[in-house]
Amino acid sequence: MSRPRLIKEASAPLQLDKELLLRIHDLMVKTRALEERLIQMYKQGHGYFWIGGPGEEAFNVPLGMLMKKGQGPAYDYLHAHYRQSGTILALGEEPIGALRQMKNTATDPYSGGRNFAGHFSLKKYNVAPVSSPIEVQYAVAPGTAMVQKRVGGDGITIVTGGDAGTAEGDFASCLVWSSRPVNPLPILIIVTNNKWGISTSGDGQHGEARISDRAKAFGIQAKTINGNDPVEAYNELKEAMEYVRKERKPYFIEALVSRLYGHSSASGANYVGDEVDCLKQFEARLEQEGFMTRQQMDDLRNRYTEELAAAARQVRDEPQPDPDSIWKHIYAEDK
Amino acid sequence: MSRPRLIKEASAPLQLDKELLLRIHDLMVKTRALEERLIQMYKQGHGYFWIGGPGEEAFNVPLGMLMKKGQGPAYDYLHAHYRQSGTILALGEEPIGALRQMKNTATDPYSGGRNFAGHFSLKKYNVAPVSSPIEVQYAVAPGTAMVQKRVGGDGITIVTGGDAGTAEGDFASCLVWSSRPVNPLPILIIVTNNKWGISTSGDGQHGEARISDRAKAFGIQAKTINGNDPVEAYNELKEAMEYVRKERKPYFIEALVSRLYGHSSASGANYVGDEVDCLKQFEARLEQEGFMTRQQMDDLRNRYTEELAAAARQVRDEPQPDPDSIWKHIYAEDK
Amino acid sequence: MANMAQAIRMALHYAEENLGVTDIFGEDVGMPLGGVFTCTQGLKTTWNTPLDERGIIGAAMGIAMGGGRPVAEIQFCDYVYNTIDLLKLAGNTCWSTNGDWNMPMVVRTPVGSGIRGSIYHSHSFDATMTHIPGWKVVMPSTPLDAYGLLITACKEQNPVMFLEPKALLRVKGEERIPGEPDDDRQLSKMIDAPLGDRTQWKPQWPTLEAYAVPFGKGKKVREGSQLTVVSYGRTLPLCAKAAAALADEGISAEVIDLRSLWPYDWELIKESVQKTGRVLFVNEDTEVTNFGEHLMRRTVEELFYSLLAPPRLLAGKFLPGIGLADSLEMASVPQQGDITAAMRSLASEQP
Amino acid sequence: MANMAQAIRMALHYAEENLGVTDIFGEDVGMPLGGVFTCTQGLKTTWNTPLDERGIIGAAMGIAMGGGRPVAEIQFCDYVYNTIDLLKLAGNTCWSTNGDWNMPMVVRTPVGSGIRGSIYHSHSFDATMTHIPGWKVVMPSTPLDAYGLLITACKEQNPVMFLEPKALLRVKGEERIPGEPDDDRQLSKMIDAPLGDRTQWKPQWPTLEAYAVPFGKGKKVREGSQLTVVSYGRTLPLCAKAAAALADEGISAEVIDLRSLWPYDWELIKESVQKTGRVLFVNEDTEVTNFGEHLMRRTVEELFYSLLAPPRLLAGKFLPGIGLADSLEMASVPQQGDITAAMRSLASEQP
Ligand SMILES: Cc1ncc(C[n+]2csc(CCOP(=O)(O)OP(=O)(O)O)c2C)c(N)n1
Ligand SMILES: Cc1ncc(C[n+]2csc(CCOP(=O)(O)OP(=O)(O)O)c2C)c(N)n1
Ligand SMILES: [Mg+2]
Ligand SMILES: [Mg+2]
Repeated sequence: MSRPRLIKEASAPLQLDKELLLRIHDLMVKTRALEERLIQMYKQGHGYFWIGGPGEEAFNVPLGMLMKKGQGPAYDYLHAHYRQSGTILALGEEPIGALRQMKNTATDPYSGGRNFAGHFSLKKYNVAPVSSPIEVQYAVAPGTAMVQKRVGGDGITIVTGGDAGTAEGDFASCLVWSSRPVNPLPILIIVTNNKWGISTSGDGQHGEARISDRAKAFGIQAKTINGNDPVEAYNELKEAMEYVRKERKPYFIEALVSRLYGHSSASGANYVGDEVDCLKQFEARLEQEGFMTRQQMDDLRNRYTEELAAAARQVRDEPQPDPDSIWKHIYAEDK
Repeated sequence: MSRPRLIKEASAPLQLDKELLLRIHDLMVKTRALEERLIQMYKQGHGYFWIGGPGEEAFNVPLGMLMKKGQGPAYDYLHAHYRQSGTILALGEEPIGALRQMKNTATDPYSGGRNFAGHFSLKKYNVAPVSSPIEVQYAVAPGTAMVQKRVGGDGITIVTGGDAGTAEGDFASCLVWSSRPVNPLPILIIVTNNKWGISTSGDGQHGEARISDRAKAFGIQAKTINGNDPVEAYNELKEAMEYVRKERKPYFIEALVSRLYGHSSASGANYVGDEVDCLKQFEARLEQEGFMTRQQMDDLRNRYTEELAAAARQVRDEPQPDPDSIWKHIYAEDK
Repeated sequence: MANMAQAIRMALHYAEENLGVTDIFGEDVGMPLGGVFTCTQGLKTTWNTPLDERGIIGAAMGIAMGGGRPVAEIQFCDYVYNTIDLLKLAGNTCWSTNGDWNMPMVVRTPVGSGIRGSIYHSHSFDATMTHIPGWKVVMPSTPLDAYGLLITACKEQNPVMFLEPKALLRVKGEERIPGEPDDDRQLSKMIDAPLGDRTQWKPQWPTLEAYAVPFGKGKKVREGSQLTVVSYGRTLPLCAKAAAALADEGISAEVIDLRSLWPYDWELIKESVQKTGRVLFVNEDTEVTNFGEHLMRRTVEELFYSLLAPPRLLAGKFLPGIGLADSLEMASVPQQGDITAAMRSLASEQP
Repeated sequence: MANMAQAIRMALHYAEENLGVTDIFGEDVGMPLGGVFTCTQGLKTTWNTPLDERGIIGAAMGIAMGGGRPVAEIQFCDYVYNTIDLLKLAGNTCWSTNGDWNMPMVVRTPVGSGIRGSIYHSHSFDATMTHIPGWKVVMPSTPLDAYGLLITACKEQNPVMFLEPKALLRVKGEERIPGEPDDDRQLSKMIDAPLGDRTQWKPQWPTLEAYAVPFGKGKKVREGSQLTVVSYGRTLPLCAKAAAALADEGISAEVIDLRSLWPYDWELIKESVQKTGRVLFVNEDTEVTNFGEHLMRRTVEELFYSLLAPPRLLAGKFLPGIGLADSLEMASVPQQGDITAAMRSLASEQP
């Protein structure tokens, strides 16, 4: 697939309030610092495996900011991919939880040391557990949207996943179930397209010109956007979410993003030079428009880096889960 | 989904050679007589279950006539649906085999009394075993097409299935695997759309205006045709197959057909008055154009009906499979 | 008395009215058909899904996560095998999230042989399902148990697999469902959909009463002293019949209906085997890596020194399918004669 | 000596050259990666599939039907569970068509724990797979057996499931693959892809020789007289080590590597158990409806009166997953200490 012609140039003026831009930037920096800390923890032997979202901050942060945060069908559900730390932080979550999961401590708030890094679960914010099996979230997501459709209100369901995963039948199931004439669903279906599935280039595998074309075939409103531009991402997501909230119908977004540290620690987790770095690009624009100075940005980055280093030191000494804890939570009665 | 505007009217002049038209007609009558005999066998207690293709003759007969018949990748593969008796007869198969399968005799050439009616398997003609699980044939079919692409020649793979089944992920898998830019496949993907999945009307379940739109999203040449018109079916299939043979690329046909005796014996297997009967319609045109008289057509029908009644009597006395035969053919060594 | 299909329908009605069930769905589950076995006729929260088992299980999970109470149907368990990953996911979600999320969902599916269903309408699912952690798995053999187990299922906080022995769905019970009218024909008139046009039809539900069969509790169907037979589903009534016949030969067999496969009533089995010293496990799933083998393992591990003869398993033959012809189906899964013979032989086995 | 990943690669190369293998495929199986465990580096018929396990199994079936010889990979067996229906179909096609079609296809997939793979890179697949008729199922524990079994797999006329114990993939063997060079570093230089750019790289294959391990034949890894241990895959070397350690305590254990799970070498087990009267089955799949329970059932049914103590099963705990933390993984599946303790206790068990 060739890249779409992007409507907005990277050098176009920023069309959001300064305050909003700075909040986005702050969260993007925080997310990047978190991911880089996680990678470092892995490299230092403080975790067995890393996977995460450096390169998707420009899209994932606005997504979290725009979510209607809360628990239950009146609020938004997120059936998330494993590169979603930016969204989680934008929801207000403290980054130390992710470090705890990386170090698989008993204190890990998402899985108690059971699951891999990036596998968030926050029932309090309607964030469904991230699943390692690719694409199953697309089969599950219509369910929460059905409940939301029935109970009324403006809560919506959001589902995200990667480009390669769209080859699984569950992606098609999601389109089928979301667009049934008897019951169209309030669901925002998202694919973050980084052009790769581990080592497999998307070019050879996708017959469709755009992944969004597959949604269009179902009569679903669909767009391909530049997910490396936080302003475009914010505006497009806002428009999409408003549509879904009001119309109670599905909407589809394909966001073109980068994979800045390769697939995962299994592929080395080293910075990849030839991909667009959304944070670098955004910072250049912020500087250019005089919203922030290089110094301010460096300070911010350093502050987060230090905070996360401190948090990592703290987590290092926290206990591993008790062996007997394996018997807990097999069933909900054990709660 | 609303019906497409059909380009050719049912009253338009027949555009094929008389000889060809008569061959199509003959096979359509033979197929209908076979299906009606199978239904009767079921109703008389000479079989446990009937499912089959009355109402699809106008499409399935031309399909079988146009197939390149033989064994191995140089010939066409058919990954068939369970309503495909017209295709099987058009390939030259004797109808008595279907009766034997209905009566689950040891002589059943397709499964030795193991499988339901309509579950053909003819390795000699590259007809893959019909599977009860809906839609799995769409996941399998790309495999034979890959072999054909590699060995060269003009053999193609054909896969057929129903409209409701397209909701299974395997339908999407077939589109994905057939249209990969690294290796587009010589495959003709067919959906026979009778607007029903057992008791479930397609109207409420399909967000796509046409099932063929789903193929178009993958850049696959795709058409929706009137499968109740054997002339249109013949011409469209011919064009499609020539394209696939020559271009070694996928092609998609959605054929609108009828379900003349309901879903299966489970729903009663009674003639449904309000569906287009392709055979009636075709006979009216043949008569109108003077290719056949009513008398000739009645004679033909009677001849086949009698032949099949005789065959059913013959089958009735054939032995059931031996209980010990359950151990045969678990593995291919047993052959 | 009600048959099992009617009992299931009544339990679902009860659950819609009293237990907050919000969605009863699956292929052909809603109007006009109400399920290929009539189990969901006339219910108010039914709807028809696309032909997509993965979507059905996924939707059930999502509905459960959204606070609904789903009862999903897989039309035949033969068609559940492309969803095993999702069943595993539903079963591990509570554990994987360290208790953050739970999955209160019920999946119903008909299982087993007995209707000449050929290769793809005869599958059993107990072996595969009992290997998936995090689920509760039940399988009634009477209408009343079906009613009571399904009501318990609809109260559960965890995923429940409700296996319906299809050969027994149309068999009438010997016990009355609490609230069921005295006259069967009256019941049928009230809750069975008419043939033909159903658009105007509405069921008249009897006033059903709460009745819950707890999970993990088996039922002693017959007392006996010389051997124990443990079964469930289609083969259970055959075991009971065999025990009755063998009583005439002077063989005293105790018959246990497990009802709940996971968790199961180990105490009931144990007490019985300690008494009889001989045990036969009967089910119709294929016999390699079969749930009966688990029960047998536990018996051997815990009760070895109480055994007077090796425990035995009578199960389906390890074949790729059940063939359509009568002769094939009969030869593939335990029939009355096989069960009686196995019991007789075990009762008399001497080292 | 070669490790198991290299042995697999060499067997596949041999099979491409000599056995007509036409397609080695799966997610990331082709260039540039050559498989997440390097098993398919440098082979000439590899290609990368879409991320679609159903498509992968389906394509293997289709390629087999078209006369090709496919070797498909599921990247981790944890991701095979949405294809069980297709595996069942591949396994029943020959039977369902009364012998008309057969399915000469191989599926390879890494299984088991041992790399801190957390919930979804630690699954075992032997229980689920041995319940599916029509397949042959093998699982080597040494590089040489991996080589020999894979060569046999590539000659089969039936579907073969080749399970790769991922904890052993990087362990070097103690026996030489026929044709393998003497020096490990030389082998690595010849057939391991370099780090970084691989576009110009070509492997230099050693001249490999035919070597086939027949299906259905186990291997006595250690002779012993007091108890029998039957295992396969990751736990096999642990059993062997335990037996060696226990020999110092005066306990003589016989260790059998099953290698072939279906069909399996009953004669070897039987002969051994008749000698020792005590048997421990060890595997790491979850323990309910587990293949070890099948082996135990057969032992009890056929050898009950030869047993000096109840047969035992040591398997994975019945948990929804294997947790990431060390403490969790160690507590969930059999470790060295668990195996030694189980053997010791069985050896000394008295009624
Ligand atoms: C069902 C399944 N198959 C295979 C894998 C192994 N796997 C993990 S990530 C991945 C690639 C995913 O690519 P994509 O969907 O594009 O997401 P990305 O990682 O690029 O964000 C694969 C094959 C898996 N986790 N689940
Ligand atoms: C995987 C699977 N799910 C469910 C069924 C039960 N079933 C048999 S036919 C059918 C409807 C099929 O409808 P469609 O695909 O439109 O084909 P048609 O019968 O109309 O030709 C269903 C649900 C099945 N055979 N396989
Ligand atoms: Mg990607
Ligand atoms: Mg249809």
